[in-house]
Amino acid sequence: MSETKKDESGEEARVGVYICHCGGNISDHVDVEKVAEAVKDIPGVVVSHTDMFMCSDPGQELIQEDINKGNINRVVVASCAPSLHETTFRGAISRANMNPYLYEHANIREQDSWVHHGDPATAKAITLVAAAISKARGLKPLEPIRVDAASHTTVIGGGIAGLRAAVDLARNGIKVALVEKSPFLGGNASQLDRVFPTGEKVADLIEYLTSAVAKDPNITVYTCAELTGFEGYIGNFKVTIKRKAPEDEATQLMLKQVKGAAPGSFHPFVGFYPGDVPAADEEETLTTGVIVFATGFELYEPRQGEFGYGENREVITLRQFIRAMADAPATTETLTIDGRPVRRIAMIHCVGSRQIPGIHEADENDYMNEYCSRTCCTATLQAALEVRDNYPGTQILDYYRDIRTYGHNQEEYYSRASEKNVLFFRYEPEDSPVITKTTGEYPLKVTVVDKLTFNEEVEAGVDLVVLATGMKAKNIDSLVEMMKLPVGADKFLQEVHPKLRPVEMANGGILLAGTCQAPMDINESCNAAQAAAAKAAALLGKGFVELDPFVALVDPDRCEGNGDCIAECPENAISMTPDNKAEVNPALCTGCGMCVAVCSVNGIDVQGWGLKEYENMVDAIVKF
Amino acid sequence: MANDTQEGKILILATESCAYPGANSVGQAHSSYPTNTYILRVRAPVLFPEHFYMDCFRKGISGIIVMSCGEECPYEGAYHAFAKRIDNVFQLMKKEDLDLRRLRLTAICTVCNRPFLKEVNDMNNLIKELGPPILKGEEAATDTP
Amino acid sequence: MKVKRDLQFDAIVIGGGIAGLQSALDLGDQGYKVAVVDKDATIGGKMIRLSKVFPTLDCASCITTPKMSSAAHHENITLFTYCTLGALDREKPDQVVAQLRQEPRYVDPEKCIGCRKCEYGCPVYVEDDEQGGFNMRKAIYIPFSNAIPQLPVLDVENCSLCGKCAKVCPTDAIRYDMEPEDFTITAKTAVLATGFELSPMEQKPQYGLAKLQNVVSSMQMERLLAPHGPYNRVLRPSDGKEPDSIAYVQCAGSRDESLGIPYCSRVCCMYAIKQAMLLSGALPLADITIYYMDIRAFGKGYEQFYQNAKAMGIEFVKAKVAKITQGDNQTARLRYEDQEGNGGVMEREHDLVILSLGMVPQWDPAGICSVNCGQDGFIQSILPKIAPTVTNIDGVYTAGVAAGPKDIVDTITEAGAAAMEAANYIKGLT
Amino acid sequence: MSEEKKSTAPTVDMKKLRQERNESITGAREKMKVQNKVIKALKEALSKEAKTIPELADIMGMQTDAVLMYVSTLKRYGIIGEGPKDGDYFKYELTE
Repeated sequence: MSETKKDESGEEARVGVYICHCGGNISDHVDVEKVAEAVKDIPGVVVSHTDMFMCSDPGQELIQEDINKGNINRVVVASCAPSLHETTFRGAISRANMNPYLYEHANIREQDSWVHHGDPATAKAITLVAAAISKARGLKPLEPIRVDAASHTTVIGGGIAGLRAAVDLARNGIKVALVEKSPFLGGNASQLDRVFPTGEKVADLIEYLTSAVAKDPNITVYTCAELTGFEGYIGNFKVTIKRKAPEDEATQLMLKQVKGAAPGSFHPFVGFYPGDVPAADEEETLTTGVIVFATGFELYEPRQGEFGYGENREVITLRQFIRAMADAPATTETLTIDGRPVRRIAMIHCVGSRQIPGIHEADENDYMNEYCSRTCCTATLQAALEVRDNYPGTQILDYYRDIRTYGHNQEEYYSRASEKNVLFFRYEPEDSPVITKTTGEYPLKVTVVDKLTFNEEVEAGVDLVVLATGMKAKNIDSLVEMMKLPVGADKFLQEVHPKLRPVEMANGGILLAGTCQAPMDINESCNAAQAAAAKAAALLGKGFVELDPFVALVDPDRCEGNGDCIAECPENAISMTPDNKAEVNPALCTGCGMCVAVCSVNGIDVQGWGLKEYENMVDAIVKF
Repeated sequence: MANDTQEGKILILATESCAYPGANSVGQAHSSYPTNTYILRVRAPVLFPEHFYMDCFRKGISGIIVMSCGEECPYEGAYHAFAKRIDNVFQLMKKEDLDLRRLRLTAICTVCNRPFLKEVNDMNNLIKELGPPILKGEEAATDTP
Repeated sequence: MKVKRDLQFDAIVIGGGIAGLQSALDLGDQGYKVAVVDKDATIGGKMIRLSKVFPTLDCASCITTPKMSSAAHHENITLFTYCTLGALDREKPDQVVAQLRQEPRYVDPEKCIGCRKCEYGCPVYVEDDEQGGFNMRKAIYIPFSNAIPQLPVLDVENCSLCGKCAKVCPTDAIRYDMEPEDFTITAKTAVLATGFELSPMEQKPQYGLAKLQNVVSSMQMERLLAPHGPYNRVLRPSDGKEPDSIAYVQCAGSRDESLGIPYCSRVCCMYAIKQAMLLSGALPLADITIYYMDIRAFGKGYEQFYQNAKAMGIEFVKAKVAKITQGDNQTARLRYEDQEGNGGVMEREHDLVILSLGMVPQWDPAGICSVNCGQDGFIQSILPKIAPTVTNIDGVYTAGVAAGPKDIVDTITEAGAAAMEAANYIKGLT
Repeated sequence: MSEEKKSTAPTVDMKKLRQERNESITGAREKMKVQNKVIKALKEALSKEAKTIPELADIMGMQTDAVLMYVSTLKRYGIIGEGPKDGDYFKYELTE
């Protein structure tokens, strides 16, 4: 393809400018016609158009027509943020057989029409477009850098999402290193019993995946393992996996539970035990093409005293309750836990979720979980129904803010709970239920202002309080730091865009699967994992990956060979040629530009982001 | 257009991975801020040599805000090198009798709407108070407002 | 009689909405040849018809058009629009066969350049469903400005055969005698991404949709808010008044046993909040009230979006609306049971009332395809937790709302999952 | 251009088509007749000055919603434009 592209570098720049109305998003505040008129006489500009939607097919065709007619050899589109459509327009240009890098984007929506109004907004648009034109005029055609890609992925996390991704990638013929911190596979799901809305045993789901993992020679499982080293780039990451015997108490305890069991078996509330715990530390470095994050979530731990938690042994989390129910004697009139009859249970929703600044207490880092954890409503009702179905003598009081049984076949849990006489109380966060010790018939008392009965204060004695705790982003700070990953305000890993690229992180070749991104249930985690696997398969299927060519390039005519850039480069991407000129290895160069600033003769520059272009843009900003 | 230059222009160098999307996030929230702000998308501000900043002032830019990713900079060692460079620029500014507050270094993340607004408003108030930049020995060359 | 064409692909995707497009792109990017079939004259599905999308408030067009455009230009993807599916089933392990009919557009796709001269020339006006029925299009028309392909359709039911369009067409593309054309597509695997329709409200006459002028559906409201909307602003459809008071009735056609739709449609809370936010931007003085049962803001960033809406002054009233009748001065009168505050039955008048309609399956496979559906009519997965896109037919997958109500984010992700299953099915054949 | 055009157009038996589609053609013609009358009246009503929907409905003796339907349609095809706001309503005017 590349040889058919016209090389315009020798030609005089002829810039086509295209200004988008964005269906009023821009044109309601910026007089786009005036902008088109104002920039059309800037030297180098040969056409200046506006269109309702530049990103639409007719909009793109407008550019392509001008290219095909030979009118233009540089393109400037003024529209929304470049993160949305820069690649769209580069693609359009490319399809018209012009080099896609002879393109500059002016952001006149997010950074103009949405923040300014009236004439000043129009004036600013003119300046921004003028600056883009001045940069475009100096652009040179670039070719993407093609690097070999290893047909290998590293999946971090052996929970449901990690297992799902590993199985799909392996079936696709891609080798997988499945790296799990604990000695077990199955992750958080292992702590469940039955899953909504199918009522399947979670053990069956995990074993479905682990048996596929065990069978597939493409998958290597590393339990008790962590990623300790990371370098490289998409297609060619080098990761170091360190295996080490687990030391923490909780894991020791779990290992004790599986002691003597055959390897390759599932243990309720522990996980699937592949059966290999390293005696001594082991370390291995792998070349891997893509990394899939499936590090999962952490359950919110209520604060000491939050709804009486930690102060009363009768206050437990939903997870603890599910565990206790599994151990409880079946077929009794009343549920018995720890030998005590449980006549009445209060279930409280939104513990550690939907926290509101000013009402809830922030943690020591001034952080709170403002989001909904998505799964707890249905899980709570599922547990409530299980109690009502099996222990008719045990009453359930349910304290909620909104019941969010949103998922397929989940609404049924809500309607059945009402039929089964689960009593609902609706609370506002500022009037959350209060748990107090009593000496009466019941050990605890729940007091709440019930929104459903005209804000009446309702008191009830209970034997047990179950807190539906939410999901928290897991602390994976060391990985985030090592791999420089984007994290959202909610502390979960951040995708590029929830709709355009939902399972990709901004770091090329690093993908997202499951609850490391946001709260999800098992079905949603599996979907995300499979979507990530599809992306990985597309990236690695060709055997090579094309990278943006925005790397440093030496101008040998200017280079004086003093080596300043070599000393400065943090990636060791620059070396000296025998004839004493600096030379850049484009696969290693990250395009940071540290070398550019230290070169006294301007003999090295970042392609597409050159210093000279910035100077031209400043000139335009000053002038217009 | 022309009357805009009267109030002075602010150049913002915003990093591609943090501050630039941060500025977009301000846009998505439709929070307004002074119009005389021009944001250039940069991969890392470490690219710019000392003279770039001085040239900007010389050309008539009244204030520069470098909005970086701070410690979260995706490029190894770049933030440190950049901080050192800015120190050098401050030295040069001192020599030219330029108010050091005209150059501001700050970390803005992708969701830092409020800090972004505060930075641009502060700088705007400052350059209003200071007027256009006049470099030593160049007084004559500058237009009187 | 034309020779029946039989086309070969690796995968066939039924439905060119956002789910189908994402599946097609994820398969095409892996090197598989994909056919995308849509019954509509354009791809883009429901999403391209929306105004803006929650929780980012990106314009729907800005997110959908790039995917539409990259599918249209993809070297491995072929689009078949305005095609109805007569039959689809697996015949051999490596053969899914789809019987298709290309409906006539009465326009030669090879010649048409999409200039819309025919549309401007046509003398007949027809109520435009694409604009919520609030204004009229012509009898020959391109569905909407960013339709793909940019080809007009002649609405033969409303054509007077006056010949105007043929006369003004610069490329002689009008074919008044075009006939439907049957063809088959054989593929190794298929993805069913057939999407949804809005809940039917005929069975709920007490809500007055289509009877009371100022009671509109949420999709009609999307059009009123969209950049190319029927009025280019929000007006009361009865008389063009700028509304002062707007109300949303949640769970209209969801969580309603009386309609046979007991499930939650997942998106209505969020789209109502989104529309309310857009409205309060467009009409800063208007009062906006949302009557709801539970607010289900469960996705990433959704709860914060809801809290923002509350902070903006949008009023949330927990109530079940029983009845909507004609009020004074062309208002709609809501009768509802207040579930909070003082309780009891209350009445309030609003200039404009939006019914937040739910989702029902758009496609009934009965007699066309042996894929299993649940009681709710959505396509059923045989492994709903662990492989949600796998259906009862080998190598046939489902994605998006075809498999149950879903928002756009979850739809796009599921479409990727279906593509993975489909790709691995093909891999497994060799 | 037009010469060339005729030569490439395949011959269509319009007479036969008209017979086959008689019903829909008659319907469309009826519709057109009514539409043309309304559009004419609407243009006339707007010929002197801009008017709101209720004002137009008054003059034309039509329901306000039907008038709005026509006004917004003609606005779509560039024949009518939106004028200034008058109370809660916008005024509409002819563009030519």
